[in-house]
Amino acid sequence: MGTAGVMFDGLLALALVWLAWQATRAADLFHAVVSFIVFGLLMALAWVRLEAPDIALAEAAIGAGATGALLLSALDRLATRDGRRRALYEPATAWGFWIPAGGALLGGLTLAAWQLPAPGLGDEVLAALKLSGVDHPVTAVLLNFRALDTLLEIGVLLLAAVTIWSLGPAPSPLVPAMPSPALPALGRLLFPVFVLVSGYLLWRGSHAPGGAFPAGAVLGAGAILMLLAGARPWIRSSEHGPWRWILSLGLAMLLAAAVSGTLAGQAFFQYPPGTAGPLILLLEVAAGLSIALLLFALYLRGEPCEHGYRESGR
Amino acid sequence: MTVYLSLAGVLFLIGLHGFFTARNLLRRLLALNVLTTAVFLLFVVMARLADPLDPVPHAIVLTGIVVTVSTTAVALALVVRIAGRVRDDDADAGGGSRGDAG
Amino acid sequence: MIPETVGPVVLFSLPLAGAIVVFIRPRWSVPVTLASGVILLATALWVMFAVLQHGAWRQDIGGWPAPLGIGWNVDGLSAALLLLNASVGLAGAAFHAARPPGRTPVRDPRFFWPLWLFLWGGLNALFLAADLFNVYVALEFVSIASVGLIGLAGGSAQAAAWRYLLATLLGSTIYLLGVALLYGRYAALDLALLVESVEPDLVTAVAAALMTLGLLLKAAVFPLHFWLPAAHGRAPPAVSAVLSAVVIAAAYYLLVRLWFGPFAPLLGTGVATLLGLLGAAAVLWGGLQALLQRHLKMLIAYSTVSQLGYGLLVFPLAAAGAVQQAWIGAVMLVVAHGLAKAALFLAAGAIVLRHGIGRLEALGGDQQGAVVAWVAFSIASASLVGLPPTGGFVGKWWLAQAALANGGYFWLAVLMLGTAFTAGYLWRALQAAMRPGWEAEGDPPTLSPALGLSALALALGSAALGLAAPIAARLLDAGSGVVG
Amino acid sequence: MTAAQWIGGLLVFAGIPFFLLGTLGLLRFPDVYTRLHALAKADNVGLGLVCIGLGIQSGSVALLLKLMLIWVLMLIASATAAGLIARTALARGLRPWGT
Repeated sequence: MGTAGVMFDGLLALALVWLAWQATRAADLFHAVVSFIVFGLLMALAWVRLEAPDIALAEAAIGAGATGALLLSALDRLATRDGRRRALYEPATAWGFWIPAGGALLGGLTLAAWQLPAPGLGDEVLAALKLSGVDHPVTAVLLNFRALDTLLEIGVLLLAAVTIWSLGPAPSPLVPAMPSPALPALGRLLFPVFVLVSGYLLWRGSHAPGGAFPAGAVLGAGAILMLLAGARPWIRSSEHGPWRWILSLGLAMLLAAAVSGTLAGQAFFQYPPGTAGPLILLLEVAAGLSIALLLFALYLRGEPCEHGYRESGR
Repeated sequence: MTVYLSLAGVLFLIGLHGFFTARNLLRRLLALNVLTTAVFLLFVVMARLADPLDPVPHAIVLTGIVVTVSTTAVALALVVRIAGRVRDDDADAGGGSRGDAG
Repeated sequence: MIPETVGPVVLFSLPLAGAIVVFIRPRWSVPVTLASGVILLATALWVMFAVLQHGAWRQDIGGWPAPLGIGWNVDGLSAALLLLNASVGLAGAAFHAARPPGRTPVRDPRFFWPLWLFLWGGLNALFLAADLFNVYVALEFVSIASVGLIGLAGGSAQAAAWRYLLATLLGSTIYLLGVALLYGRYAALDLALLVESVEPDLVTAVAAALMTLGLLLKAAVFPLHFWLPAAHGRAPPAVSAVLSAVVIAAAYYLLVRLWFGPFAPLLGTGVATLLGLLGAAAVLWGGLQALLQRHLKMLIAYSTVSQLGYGLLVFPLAAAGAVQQAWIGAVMLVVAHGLAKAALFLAAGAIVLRHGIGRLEALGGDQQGAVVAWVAFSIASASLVGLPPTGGFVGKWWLAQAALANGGYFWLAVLMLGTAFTAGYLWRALQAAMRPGWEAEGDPPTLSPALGLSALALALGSAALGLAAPIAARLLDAGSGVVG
Repeated sequence: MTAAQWIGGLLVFAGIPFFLLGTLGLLRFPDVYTRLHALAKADNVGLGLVCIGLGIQSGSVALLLKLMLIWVLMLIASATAAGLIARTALARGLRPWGT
C-alpha cells in the first residue's frame, strides 16, 4: 500500500504502544482507564487496517464500548465507596521481575520466529462455503464449521451473568451530582437508532461483515446508555418474570439446534441439509438478543432486585 | 505486516510487565486485557499473512473478544465487592486463615 | 442399539441444559441436578464400556472433517476422567443438597446449582475436546464457573476467588499465545492433525513452552501454586472437592494430552527432567506445607499441591523408556487421587459442620454425627497414601515399576519421600479425632447421614479402583494415543 | 481525476485545519470550558467537511448518506458530552477562566 500505508501503520502502532503503556503505568487511575478505552478504539482502527472488519465492529462495540462502560462504572463505584478512593492494592509479587524477563525472552523468541509460513485455511473455507448456507466466510465459520465454539462462548456469557448475580444484590445506580436534561433526551432519541443499527447488522451478517456479536453489542450498548440516562434497571431476577428465559434464550436455542442434529441421526450440531441458511439466521437472532441482554446484565454488576425497583436511595 | 507483528510482541511485553508490577487491582486487569489483545493481534496477522485471507482466526478472535469481556465483567464485579476487604485480608494472606468458612 | 456416539452428546449437552432449567426454575434445583447427575454417571459408565469394547473413536462436530471443523476424541484417558467428573459431581451435589441450611454462609444457594451444572458441563466439554481453541473456551468456561462457586462463600473467599481468576486468566492467555503460534506455523488446531504435521523447530518449541507454562499455572504446580490453598481452603466443601479433584486434573490432563500427542517429538530428556523436577519440588514442598497447617481444609488443600507433583513424574519416566507403564501409573494415580481428595474434602466439610470450627485441635471429643465422615476420611487417606489394595497403591506401584525398569532411582526416592509426607500429615489429621475434645457448647447439630455417605461412596470408589486395576489398565491402553 | 474527486479532495483538505486548530486549542487553552469550545469546532465543522468530501469522492449516494448519518450522530453525541462535562466541572466548583 505504499509508504503512506506503512507510515500510517507505524504511527498507529506507536500510538497503541503509548496508550497501552499509559493504561498500565499512568499515575491516576481515571487516566489509565480513559487511555485503555482510547486504546480499544484505535485497536478497532488496526483491525480495519488488517482487513478484519468483523473484529473492528466487535472491538469498537464490545472491546471499547462495553468494557469501557464496565470499567468506568467500576471506577465510579470504587471512588464513592467511602469518599476517597480506597487503597486497592495487593502486594506486587516479588518475582514480578523474573516472569516479565522470561516473557521478554519468550517474546523475543516469538518475534524471531518471524518466518511463520501461515498457510491458513482460506481455501478450505471458500471450498466449503457453498454448503454452509451463508455467503460471508466469517459467519460460516462462526455458526457452521466451528459452531461449538460459539455455543460455548454464549455459554460463557450466560455463565458470567449468573456468576455476577451470585455475588450479591446489584448496587443501586448512582444519581449524577447535577442531573443534566441532555442525557435523557439523548437516550430517548438514540435508542431507536441503536435498535435499527443492530437489526441492520444482524441481517447483513449472512453476506457481509456483521452478524450476531456486533448486533448484540450495539443493542447492549444502547441499553447501557438508557441506564446512564437515568432509566430504571428494568431487568428483574424473579423466577416468574420473562427475563431469565430471554437471558438463556441464546444458549438454549443453540443447544436445541445442536441436539436436534443428533436426534435426526446426523452428527452432533449438523444442520439438516438445505435448512442451514434460515436456521443460522434464526440462531443469529436468538444469540444477538441474548448477547444484548447479557451485556446489560453484566453492566448491573449484581443480581437485579426481585420485583419492584426498591427505593433505597444512593 | 512486520509493524503489526512487532506491535503484538511489544503489547505482549507491556501487558505481562504491567500484570506483574502493577499493585492496583484494576490496573492488573487492564494489563491482562492488553495481553489478550496482543494475542488476538497475532492471530489476525496470521490471517492476513495467509494468501487467500483466512477467516478462521477472525472467528477465533471474535469468540475471544466476547470471552474476554465476560471475564473482565466478572473480575470487575469481584473487585468492587472486595474493595472494602482487601485491607484486612492482607493480614492473614500468609499462613493458615482464621476460622474458615466450614 | 444406540450408537455410542450419542454418549458424548449427552455428556456435553445434559449439564448445560440442566443448568439453564435450574437457572430459570430454582425451585426444581435439587431434583433436576440429582436426576441429571445419575443419568450422566450412567452415560459415563456406558461410554467407558464402549471404549473398552470398540476402542477409541473420534466424532466430527457438525459433520465437518478435521482442518475446518472441531472434533471430539473419546479414548481411555478421556473416558476415565469423564467418569471421575461424573462421580465427584454427583457426590458433591448430594452432599450440598443434604447440608443443614443456615450453618454454612453460602449466601444464595439457588445460584449454587446453575454454577455447579455449568462447571460440570464445562469440564465434560474439556475432556471431550480435541481442538486447541475449543479447549481454550472450555478452560475459560471452567474458570468462571469455579470463580463463581468459590465466591459463593462470601467474605474472604471472594478475595481468594479474585486471585484464582487472575491466575487462571493469565494462564489461559499464555496458553492462547502458544495456540496462535501453532496455528500460524501449521494452520491446524486439531490434535490429530498436529500430531502428523509437527516437526521440532523453534516456533513449535516456543509454542510448547508457552502452552506448558499456561497449563502449569492453571494446574497450580509448585512455583505457580500461590492461589490454590486460599481458594480451595475457603470455598464451600462440595466446591473445594470438585476443584481439587477434577479442575486440577483437567489442567494436568491437557498437559499429558499435549506432551504425549503433538509435542511428543519435543519431549527430550532435558524437558522431561525439568518437568519431573517441578513435580518432585511440588511433592516435597506441598507435603511439608501440609504438615505445618493448623486447619483441616488448608491441610487438604496443600495436599493437592503435593499430590499433583506425582503426576508430573510421568514425563521423566516416559522419556527414560517405560512409556506405557509410566502413562498408566500416572493416570491411575490422578484418578485415584481425584476420588480420594474429593472424599477428603466432603468428609472434612461434614466434620467441620459437626464441630463448627476447622482447627485441628478442636476436632476431638465425641464424634456423634460425624462417624461416617471420619470412616470415609480414613479410607480416603489410605488410598491417598497408597496402601494396598487401594487405587493409590496401584498407581504408585506402576510408577515405581516404571522407575525401576530403567534406573530412575531418584524418582523412586521422590515417590517414597512423598508417600512418607502424605502419611505424616494425614495421620496428624486422623490423630485430631482421637484427642479428647472440648465440651462443644450446646448439643451437636443434627447432620443428615447423606453428608458422610457421599464422602464414603467416593472413598470406597477410590479404594475399589485398586481392585479394578486390570480393567483400568486395559481401558487406558485402549487407544490412549501414546506415541512409541 | 474526475470533477467529483477534485471537489471531494478539496473539501477534505478544507476540513483538516479545523482538526488542527481544535487540537491546538485543546493543548493551549487554560481551562476545561475553553477547551470544550475548541473541541466542538473540530467535531462539528471539521468532521462535516471531511464526511461530505469523502462521500463525494466515493461517488455512491448510499455511502454519502451513511457518512452524513455518522456526522449527525457525532454532532448529537459530542454536544451532549460537552454539556455533561461542563456541568460536572461546574458541580465540582471549577470557576471558568478569567471570572
